[in-house]
Amino acid sequence: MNLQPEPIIVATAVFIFCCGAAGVALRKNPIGLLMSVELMINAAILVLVLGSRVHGNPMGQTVALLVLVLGAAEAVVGLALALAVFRRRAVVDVDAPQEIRG
Amino acid sequence: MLPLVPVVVCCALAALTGIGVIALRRPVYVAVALLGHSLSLAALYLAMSAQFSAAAQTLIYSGAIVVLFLIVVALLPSGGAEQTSWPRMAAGAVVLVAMLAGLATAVLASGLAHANREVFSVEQVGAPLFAELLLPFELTAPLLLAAIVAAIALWRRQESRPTADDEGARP
Amino acid sequence: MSAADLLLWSFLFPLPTLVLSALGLPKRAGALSFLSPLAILVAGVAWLAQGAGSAKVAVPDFVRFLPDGAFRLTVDPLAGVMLLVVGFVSTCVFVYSQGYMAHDERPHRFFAFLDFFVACMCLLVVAGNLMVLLIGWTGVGIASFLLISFWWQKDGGAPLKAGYLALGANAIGDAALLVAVVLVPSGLGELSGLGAIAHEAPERATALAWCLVIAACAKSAQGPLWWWLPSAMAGPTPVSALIHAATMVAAGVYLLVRTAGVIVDAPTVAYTTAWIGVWTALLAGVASLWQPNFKRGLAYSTVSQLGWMFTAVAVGAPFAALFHLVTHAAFKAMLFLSAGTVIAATHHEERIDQVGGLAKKLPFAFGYFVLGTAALIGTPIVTAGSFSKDAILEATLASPWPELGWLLLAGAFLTGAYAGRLLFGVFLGAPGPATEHAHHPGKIFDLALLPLAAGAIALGYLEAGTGALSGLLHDVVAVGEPVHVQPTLLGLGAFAIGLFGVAAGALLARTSTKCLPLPPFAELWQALWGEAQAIPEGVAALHTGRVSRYALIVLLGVAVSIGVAVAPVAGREAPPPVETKRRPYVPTDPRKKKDEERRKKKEQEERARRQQQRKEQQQEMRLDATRGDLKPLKAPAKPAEGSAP
Amino acid sequence: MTDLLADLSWTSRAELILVGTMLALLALAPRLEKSTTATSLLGVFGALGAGACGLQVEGLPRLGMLVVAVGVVVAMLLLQVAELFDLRQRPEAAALVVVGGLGALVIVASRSLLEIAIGVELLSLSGATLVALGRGQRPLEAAFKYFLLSAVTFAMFLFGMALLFLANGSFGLDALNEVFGPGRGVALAGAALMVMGLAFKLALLPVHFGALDAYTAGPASLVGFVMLASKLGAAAGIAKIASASGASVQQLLLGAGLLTIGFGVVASFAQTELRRLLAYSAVAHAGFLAIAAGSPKLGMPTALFYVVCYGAAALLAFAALAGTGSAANDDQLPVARLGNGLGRARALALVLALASLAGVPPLPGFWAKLAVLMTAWKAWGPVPTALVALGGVIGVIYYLRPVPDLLAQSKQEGPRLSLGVALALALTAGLVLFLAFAPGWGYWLANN
Repeated sequence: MNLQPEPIIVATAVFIFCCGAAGVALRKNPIGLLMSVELMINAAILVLVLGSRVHGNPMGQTVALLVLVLGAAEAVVGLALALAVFRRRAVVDVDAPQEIRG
Repeated sequence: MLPLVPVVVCCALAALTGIGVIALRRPVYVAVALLGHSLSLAALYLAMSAQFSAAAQTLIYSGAIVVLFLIVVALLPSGGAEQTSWPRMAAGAVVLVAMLAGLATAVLASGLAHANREVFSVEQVGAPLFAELLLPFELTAPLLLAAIVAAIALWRRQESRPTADDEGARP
Repeated sequence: MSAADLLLWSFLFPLPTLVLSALGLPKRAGALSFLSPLAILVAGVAWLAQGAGSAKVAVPDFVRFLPDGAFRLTVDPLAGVMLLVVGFVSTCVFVYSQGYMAHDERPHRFFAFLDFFVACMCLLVVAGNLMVLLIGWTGVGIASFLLISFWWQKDGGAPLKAGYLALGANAIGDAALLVAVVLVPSGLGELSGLGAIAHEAPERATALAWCLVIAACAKSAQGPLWWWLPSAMAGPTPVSALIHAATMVAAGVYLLVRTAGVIVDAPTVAYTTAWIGVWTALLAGVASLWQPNFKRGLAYSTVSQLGWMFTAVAVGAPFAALFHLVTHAAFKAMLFLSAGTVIAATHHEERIDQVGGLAKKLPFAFGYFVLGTAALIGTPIVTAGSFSKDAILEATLASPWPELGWLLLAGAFLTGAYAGRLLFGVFLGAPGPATEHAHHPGKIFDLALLPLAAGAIALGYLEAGTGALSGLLHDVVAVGEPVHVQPTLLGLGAFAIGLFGVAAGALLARTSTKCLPLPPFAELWQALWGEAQAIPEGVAALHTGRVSRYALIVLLGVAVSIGVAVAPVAGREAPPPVETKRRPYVPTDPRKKKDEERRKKKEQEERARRQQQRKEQQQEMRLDATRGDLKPLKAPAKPAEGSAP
Repeated sequence: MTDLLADLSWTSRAELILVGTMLALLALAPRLEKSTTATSLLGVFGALGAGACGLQVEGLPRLGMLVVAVGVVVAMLLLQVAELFDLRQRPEAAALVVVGGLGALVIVASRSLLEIAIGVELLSLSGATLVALGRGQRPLEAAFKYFLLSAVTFAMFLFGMALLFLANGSFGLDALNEVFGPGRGVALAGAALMVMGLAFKLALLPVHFGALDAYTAGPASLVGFVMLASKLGAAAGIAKIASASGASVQQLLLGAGLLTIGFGVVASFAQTELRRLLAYSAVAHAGFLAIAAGSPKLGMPTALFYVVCYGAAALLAFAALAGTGSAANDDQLPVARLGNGLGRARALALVLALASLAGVPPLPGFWAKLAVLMTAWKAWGPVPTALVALGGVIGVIYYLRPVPDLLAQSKQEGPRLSLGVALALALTAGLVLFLAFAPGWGYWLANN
């Protein structure tokens, strides 16, 4: 079997993305949940860098940089919201606030 | 051709630390796992001779975002290890399997193009920022500003009347 | 400006009184409101006097995404006759409502709604294409909802529920009509030209016919969509008379008469519609016998009579249907309004076992009710109902499906039975508990019905003997056999059957309870309905408030959608990796790019201009050739053609 | 400098004006805290500037800019009665409104996937924060859930974008067409991921939950704008991606749209609070939008036309509700006994808005549904069209449920209308009526 590096990287990226998705489903702590989202974004960046290499196009790396910035911005607001919601709660569980339903 | 061995090693590391991010119980450990994950990705980028991305990943991710997470971990009363229930674990497993199935089908049904090895200098990577990506690049400025404003506004909302309207919070 | 042009805009006539009523302006509510239907009536009469001409108006490009997006209004003899009916009945009902709503808390709103209804009804009638028709169509449905649930807090919200039922049935009809709008291919937008669709787009003709029939069934409470009309009786009685007996429910028949060409061209649809009409006529007649509430009994009677009209249209006698629509509007409104007089006299008592023997206290109402009953069973010569009913019977018996006609004859017995039961149960026989303190509610209750009574007698002669109506309509509607004044054997037979029915109904009214026990399936239906109401709550309960649950659903949903998107290529062999050619990446300066775009654009324009020139040249040459110019084609012609590609 | 300006497209100028407005609002925030009027005026001027730029362009961005301008103006007018936790945060709220408008505009005018991504991020930042600034704990909870789910779906969008880049090496929307051949599973998966990521902003099933919370619990004066901006951006983005993708993505949108319509319609029947009713029916409307945007032909103009018609009515509904709730239970307006204390203008405005949302002809909601039906007929044939038609008209029942009540109580005195609310009501009601009697014009605007 002829192992090639590119498919391995794609597989890794897909796996990381799915790990992030699973983390979103199983995490209770809002911070852990946001970190899982970061995993998903990391997978996207990895694919971008790989695409840049595969296509011989530096734009992939450039966009990867911008995506990093997007991820950072999202983390900032997500953490601020998590802090605002959970700072006065004894239980830090994303399911704790459930006043809005039905 | 890419060097196979470093790529495989870095990929394995990234995947392992990724599992760590979702599997570890203590928030601090999770942050450390995320740090490791980010660093192994940076190493992978180096192996792929994408030096600029490696540097950016290290600086922005490991340097800034993970630290931010650590600070918030310290701020929140997380109460030690996270108690994950079995239904949630099952939910995570189901999502993992479903997503993997969907994406694997997609990947298996497509072939990858690949070009010759090429190393991009920082100049080459930066050039699109002033050409095709000029508009998105400039739009990141208001985006970051908006993020800052949002964070500050949320904080101010919190601070302005600390005792009022606490009906949803538990003591 | 001729009267026909005036009638085009008849839907605007009620607007002034609507605004006045909405503002609560004439101190006595509705004191002026009757003027707007009266104006429609007067305009209609003037239109008749001027020779019943046609008029059209179209605002092009009103809706651009429709093939025929024009706002079309048309007044032709059919619309004119319908407007006359609407104006006539509404005027009487408006006057009557003055008395009926005198003690209400919010009479102004009532009259505003009623004006809104008349406006929508007129728009429905003068609509020139399906789209405009749909505006009026939905409008009358909403007016009907507002008026049914006018006393929405009464009886624990029962009128509001009745309003929802009506809205639900209407919604199904509206959906069908919406699909019909989409189905009509371009160029056939005009309502009167819809019959041509069978030739232009035969593959859509049947679907269109189905849509029209479903819409008409919903509006006229036919077939499986009958359920809302009886419960609509929760509204004030004038509303029942105007909307749920004379005009709005007849809109379905009007639509079918208008588009009879489409229906008749689709034999399956026509056959099904005819059966729907007959069965509705029969079953509603039976159901009426069970009603403990005499208004609901009348409502079932309306459903049954509309079934007669449906049958007539489906067997290819739209004129008979229209004729029955006209006469039925007069006598059924009269029946309802005299029932309303009873209700007003007995302080809102609608149960048949609570009243009885009211003939002495309410002689006028009794007289009107007798006349209405006579018209309903088709008393020859005296009442209008006999002529129109006989016309339907004759047409059905002469159709390819005469068995329908025999069933209708059986229906005549049921008609007599329910009409007789109501007549004997309410006005004759032993007085009920509510009869004692019943008092005559006022003169206006008697006078407002006079024109309707005159109509119930005289409207038949519009056609019978004179042939005036068919003379008016022969361009628009397929007119069948002429109607004679002399009663035919068939008519006399039907009348005799009806009389037997009345006798049976009288017997039924003498039974101790005055109504039969409700069949058990009503309870089953209610139980099912209660179960159905749990479904929305169950669906809404998906919103649990737990964000992890949401995330799980989101992630699984996305996984499934990836699967759906990838499915077409799943399992295929991956193509071998492609070796891309190394293209050195050159960043493009946006400004340079813009220059390049400009240059390209310029080039393109240049090319287009050159082509245009070439075309013109060729055209000129061709013109030369067609003129019979014998000169040989100019030399550059051929190279130009050759170089074009 | 002048050269630079001359070279700038009108879209970019509008974006610049919005950014400038945001900067001005933030820079002057300490002073503006005391004068709501000045804040509103500044925002209104910025929006009008962007709208004026919009008149100069041809094509899609024009309609987008006009919609954004109207939305921002209405939000600014309602700022006076905004139910903010801390009333001194009005300048920040105004700035975030402008950011949301910018996001929608960026998506509408975008030519590459990255621009769509940035627009989506701008939208979710501003939307979540605007919801969070509301009074009480419920808005905060709603904003948290909204943002969490939005982050997840945004990560999906980014991954999808990366997959597409991996498949064809370009971020351009024009180049998207080339990669959707057989065997291009990665590209298809990427397109599906991106569409679902955007669908969150549209409130499409199964990614509708966050929007449901936000529309229910956010401050009424701002939620109308959040809803309009996100639906505009998402519909434009989805239409762009779907029209460039193959049939399978379009069928995915059709299926999701039909499911969403069914879900929204059924669940709306269970709602007894007006805000929840509006939120659930917003989900049903998302289904129509998805079907419009996913149609191979005419997808974009139909979707935009729908957004315009729906947005006008939704803005009107939320403008009528703005500032009416008490501090604790903003969204506890039961459908029955609803008119209490609304006053005549608000009650009548609500009736108009509900009727339009229900699709009562000739109000704009009806024209929008008709346009979707026409498009669905051309693209998908009879069965989906019939289902869409049925789903479209059943809504009449739950939308008109509160109407008798509203009409009955429209006589009662309500709280006095402030100037801003009166202007906002007049503007949006005028827009609804204009679209009712000139639907052709609105469609022309969406189509050219």
